[in-house]
Amino acid sequence: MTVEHHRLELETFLASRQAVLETWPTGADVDLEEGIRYHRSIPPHKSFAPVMRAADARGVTLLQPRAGVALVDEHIRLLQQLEQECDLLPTTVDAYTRQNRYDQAAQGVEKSRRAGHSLLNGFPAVNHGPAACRQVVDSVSKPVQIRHGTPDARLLAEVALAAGFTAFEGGGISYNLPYAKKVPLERSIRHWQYVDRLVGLYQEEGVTINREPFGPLSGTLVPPCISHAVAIVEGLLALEQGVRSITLGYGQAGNLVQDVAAIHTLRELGHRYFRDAGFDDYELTTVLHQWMGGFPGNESKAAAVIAWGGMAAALARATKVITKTPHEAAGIPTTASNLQGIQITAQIVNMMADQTMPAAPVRDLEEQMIRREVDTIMKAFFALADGDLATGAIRAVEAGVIDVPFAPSAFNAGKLLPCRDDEGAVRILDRGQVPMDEDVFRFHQDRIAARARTERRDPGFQMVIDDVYAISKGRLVGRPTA
Amino acid sequence: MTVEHHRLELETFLASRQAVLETWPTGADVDLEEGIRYHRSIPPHKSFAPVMRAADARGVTLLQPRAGVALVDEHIRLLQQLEQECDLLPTTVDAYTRQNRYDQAAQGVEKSRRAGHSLLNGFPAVNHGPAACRQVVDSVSKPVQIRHGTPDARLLAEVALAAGFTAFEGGGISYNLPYAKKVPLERSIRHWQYVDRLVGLYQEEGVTINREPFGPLSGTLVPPCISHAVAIVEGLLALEQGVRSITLGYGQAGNLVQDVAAIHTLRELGHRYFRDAGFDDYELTTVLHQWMGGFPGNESKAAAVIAWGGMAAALARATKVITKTPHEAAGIPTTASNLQGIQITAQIVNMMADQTMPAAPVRDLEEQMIRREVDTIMKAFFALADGDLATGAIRAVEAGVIDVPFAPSAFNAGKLLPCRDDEGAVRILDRGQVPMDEDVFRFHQDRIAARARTERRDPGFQMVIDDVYAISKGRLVGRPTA
Amino acid sequence: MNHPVIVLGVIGADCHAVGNRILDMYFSSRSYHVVNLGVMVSQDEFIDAAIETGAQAILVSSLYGHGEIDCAGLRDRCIERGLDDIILYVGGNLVIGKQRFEEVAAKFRTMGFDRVFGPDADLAVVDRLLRQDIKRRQPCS
Amino acid sequence: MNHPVIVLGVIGADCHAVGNRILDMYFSSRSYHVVNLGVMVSQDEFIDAAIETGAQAILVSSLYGHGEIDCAGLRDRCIERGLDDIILYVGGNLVIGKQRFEEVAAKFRTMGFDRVFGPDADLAVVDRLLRQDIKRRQPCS
Ligand code: B12
Ligand code: B12
Repeated sequence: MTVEHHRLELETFLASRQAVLETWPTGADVDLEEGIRYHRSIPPHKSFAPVMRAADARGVTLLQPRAGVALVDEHIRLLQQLEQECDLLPTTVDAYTRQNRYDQAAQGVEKSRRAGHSLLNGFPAVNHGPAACRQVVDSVSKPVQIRHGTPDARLLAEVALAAGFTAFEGGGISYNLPYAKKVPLERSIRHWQYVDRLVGLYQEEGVTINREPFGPLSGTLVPPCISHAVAIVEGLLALEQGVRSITLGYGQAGNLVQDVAAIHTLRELGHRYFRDAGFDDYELTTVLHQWMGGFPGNESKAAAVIAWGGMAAALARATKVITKTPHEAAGIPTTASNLQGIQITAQIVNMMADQTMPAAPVRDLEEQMIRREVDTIMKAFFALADGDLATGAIRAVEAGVIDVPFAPSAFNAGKLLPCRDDEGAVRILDRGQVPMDEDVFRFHQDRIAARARTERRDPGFQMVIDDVYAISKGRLVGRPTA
Repeated sequence: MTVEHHRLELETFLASRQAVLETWPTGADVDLEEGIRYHRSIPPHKSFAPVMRAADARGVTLLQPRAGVALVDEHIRLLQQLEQECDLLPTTVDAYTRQNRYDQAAQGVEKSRRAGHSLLNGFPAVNHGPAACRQVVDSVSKPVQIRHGTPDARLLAEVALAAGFTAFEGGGISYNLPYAKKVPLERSIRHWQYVDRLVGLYQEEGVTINREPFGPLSGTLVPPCISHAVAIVEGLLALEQGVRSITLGYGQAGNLVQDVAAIHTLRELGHRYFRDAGFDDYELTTVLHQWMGGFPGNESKAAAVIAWGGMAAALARATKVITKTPHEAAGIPTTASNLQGIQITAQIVNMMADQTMPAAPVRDLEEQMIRREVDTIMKAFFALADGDLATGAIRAVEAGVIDVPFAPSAFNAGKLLPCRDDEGAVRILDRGQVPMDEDVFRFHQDRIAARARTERRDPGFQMVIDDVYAISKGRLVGRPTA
Repeated sequence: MNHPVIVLGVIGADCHAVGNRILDMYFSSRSYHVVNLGVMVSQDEFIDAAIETGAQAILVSSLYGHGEIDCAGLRDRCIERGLDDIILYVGGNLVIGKQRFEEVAAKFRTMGFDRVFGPDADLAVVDRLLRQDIKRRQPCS
Repeated sequence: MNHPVIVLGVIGADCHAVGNRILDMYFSSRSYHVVNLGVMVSQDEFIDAAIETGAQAILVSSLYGHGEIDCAGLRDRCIERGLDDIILYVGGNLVIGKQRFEEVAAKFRTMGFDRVFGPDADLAVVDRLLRQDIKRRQPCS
């Protein structure tokens, strides 16, 4: 299978389309033309792109929870309750659907029906098919996005977009490395070209679908330069296929200055690389995901973690923030718990709405470091791409130039080792094959060395493990216990 | 009644002492000598001053809730549960005792006994007397402070210190203006000289009692310069009477930069004025009170307000933080709710323990403004004092040089009008008789004018009202609703 | 009853001044004649002021939790002193702790208060009800 | 039983890799011989690996909430394939939503698991129990 970085020819696209639609019976119900007509009837306040654009212009941070249950009625009720308190709605897809195991999803639906409550960790959109999905979109009055984690999301995208969802999360790298074990990059990149091309088709018809590469990746000690590079590469791939509304994402790392610097540079670098690639007719917004790693089990402590993420989002002026819930450490949240997460976030985001992180030398330094790190990775990426960015993405992962910590994929290098410094910023302990300027790498090493001195131990893997557990045990930096 | 600023002669002190102890029967049980012996037996980890000193040296922020109920056993159980999660314990005294209405407190105890739960808003320490209070101190393993709001706290102090409490909150201004209606300053200042002299007596015997002027005052839009001036004046009065361990307080105002600047300058200016007055053998620490104004009723939103206050305390490196609870808007918290407040705060303070607010020009500006405001007020105070600081305090309040917004006291000028600026910092709309350099006042006016432009309305009292309600309605700045 | 006279105050040993200040401003702006006694007002001070000014209503605030103790007997004392059908409202954080509002309201109505409000009372609603209640008590004026 | 052989893996379509990585490291450091299958492991893959390596125990992880569905029948399948008394442990966020752990544990014990652990399992305790259980099953070794 070869992948090339150019807008898929309509014919090639249509040729593969039939096969995609045939992978599950509900594919037959996908009606592109009708979908486009339906999208044209969606008022702006129910469509992702215009709502994000308006928030961006006003400099406010919108709130979006995660939520998805097995059955359609139950899912609609859930969203109707959530939309009372949030700005943007999700439809989080279950993990069987994410792996294209529609038969197992069907079983899950069946068992859920019998049990009277959801036994799936999300909404099996493909199994329910376009008409049921349309019901979901029709039953609420805010924009709804499909959120998942699917290496091959072609059928899911077909169903969801035809149904009227106005935003679609994911990308060929960000929905592969953290979510799959044995899916070659060639395959996921190609399948995501398909998704982006489909979005481009809608765009050609005047229907803007918002696309959001998945920022947090493994949610575990991901250095900003890695997630930024993935976001930018996926943005470039999407733009090429005709996508025009892009939300770049980032998972809160924990050091406030680093998090603010990350959101700022994400926006800045996104624009720079997109414009340098010749694009200028797109919209770019940002999203900060509240803490994506392990949560404390105590709900009050979880509430503090949620407020902390809201604080980072507000100070950084992310266009939206994805909220967690006090149930995070335990399991899929109840509606009540989900609402609590939104309320905590709303209060902190609103209280901080008029404040910003002060301009300061340490912030400048942090931004400068991220810029240099990303530029170095992107330079290596362009070199590997040798003119074809899709190939570049595949080669960059293969070469470990893009390397996601703790990703389960066999195709991820897994050589990069991150850990926190003395102020809790995520630094790089072992750079593996990720290219970095020597002085930048020395900066990381120095910072980690300072922590090592504080803790009177050598830098090493035990620090990484301690950092993985830290937040769930009530701290940011995993200090050795006395 | 005349008040003079010098250490009360032992004879004068002892002469008035008998009358104080006779104001309620339990006064007869106060045994100063035995109390001193008991204090000498208290291990350092159960005494306020050394625990605060150690925290200060380590740069950590300790957690202290508020808590007090009518009956001794119930109060002990409450503290024993709280000490599992906090660092410092309170014993919050009921409002009848605060007004020396011991007969009404007695009724409250009686009714509480019959009802089987507390009908008082605090622990009536005087009514229970020294032996019962000793039981409280003996039943816990962390330092315990008396927290109240009592213009005449002489008997309360006698009882509490003899019982073994190692810290005592309050002061002649801070426990008068916000807590009384008709108590002349002469009286409260003199009565607090008594309290401080009593603490000084213990100090002479080698027993250090921590003293904490009440920082938040009315808890409602208090500009930092006002609460700083009160804290410094009360600190000077206390030092003169022999107090040696002082914790200066501040109630979170809401703008993070202003709050951090406030805690920093409070420490700095406290030291400067204390040293300039010739003191050098004292210990100074700081306390930030989480948001002291009206809370949102929704408990999740209240949790966010609590986390936000913990964030301010941690970024400012206050030596301790006084925690609120999710029940704040509703009523005296249950033990569970109180624990939640502590847990939320613990999580955020610990996550932020390794981070600081970056050094930044806006922070410098904020600190510089507070310094200049406080210096101007203190200059006027020293001029009015004409060599006698106690008289100076009385005259400064009389002249409106010290003017507490929203204070109920008939002796408070009530001319100063504060409101928020466009970033939520508390500024001065009308300075009343509070002395301010013209350029500093212009800075305040300019900032408020910027907000007025944003809101397309004139600065004025409606802004103040909107600001009073804002946090309870989910924002910091009380913007007009569209 | 163009300018109904109302007495405001915070009962007992309660020093919470902010809500009282706001109630004063609010009702004054709605053309009530407001007699504001401020904080720490005793039952007799309320009644004295009501008699002195011929007030139609007394609006008692209690925030600090001792409302149950402080307000007990106020209605009887009013009657004793000749204020047979003065309107009595009470509002604030009336009891100790977070309790169901319905129960709190019932308790204070039993104590003789005409209406009971929580801390989140909508003042526009209070204004409307108060005008109604005053009108009802003075049908022929 | 100086180096007991254990099979680790995350069952079903579950991609949560972090806990698995840590379990691997932990048990390896305690001188187990760890056969780690990583994430997204099917029942048969677990059994194949156990047979192949002569493992004494299979430690199944499930974090994503489909544990109930994915684990059903594993014990029978083990017996079917000749692993009559292999030790089966399961741990993680085993069901959908926040449920009482006792009930979850009971459910999985009924499904044939010897021990059931929550996400806050203390690994030192797991280590101790596992050694005990292995010893008990091989009394004569
Ligand atoms: C990080 C994370 C992710 C990352 C994972 C990255 C990666 N590839 O590893 C990403 C963002 C990709 C992700 C995705 C999803 N996640 Co997730 N995720 C988490 C999170 C926040 C932390 C997990 C973690 O790494 N913890 C740290 C490690 C060290 O702890 P651990 O995994 O719990 O493992 C320890 C213990 O469980 C125990 N243990 C585990 N197994 C076993 C076995 C035995 C025998 C023993 C003794 C002990 C034991 O020991 C381990 C080491 O200490 C948890 C919530 C939380 N815990 O706070 C949710 C959580 C596990 N995820 C959840 C879900 C549902 C999903 C998704 C389906 C998306 C969604 N609907 O929200 C997808 C999964 C898709 C798929 N195919 O699997 C749910 C599961 C819900 C439930 N059970 O009811 C959780 C609980 C969040 C929630 N409350 O909704 N997730
Ligand atoms: C600010 C504050 C203080 C300040 C007060 C400064 C001052 N002098 O005004 C300080 C720090 C000094 C203080 C002290 C104390 N406080 Co205080 N305080 C508050 C706080 C945080 C806000 C009050 C406020 O100003 N709100 C803003 C105004 C606009 O709202 P409001 O007061 O509720 O008034 C409105 C409504 O209630 C209503 N309303 C009021 N009265 C009436 C009457 C009628 C007829 C109607 C229709 C409506 C109505 O309309 C008003 C305007 O909108 C509240 C908790 C909260 N609400 O978040 C606690 C609170 C009121 N305090 C409380 C307590 C207990 C105390 C203390 C005893 C200390 C302690 N144990 O914690 C002392 C009191 C000592 C004394 N002698 O009274 C408790 C009362 C507990 C209870 N009822 O169970 C509260 C609820 C906090 C808590 N959860 O523990 N406090």
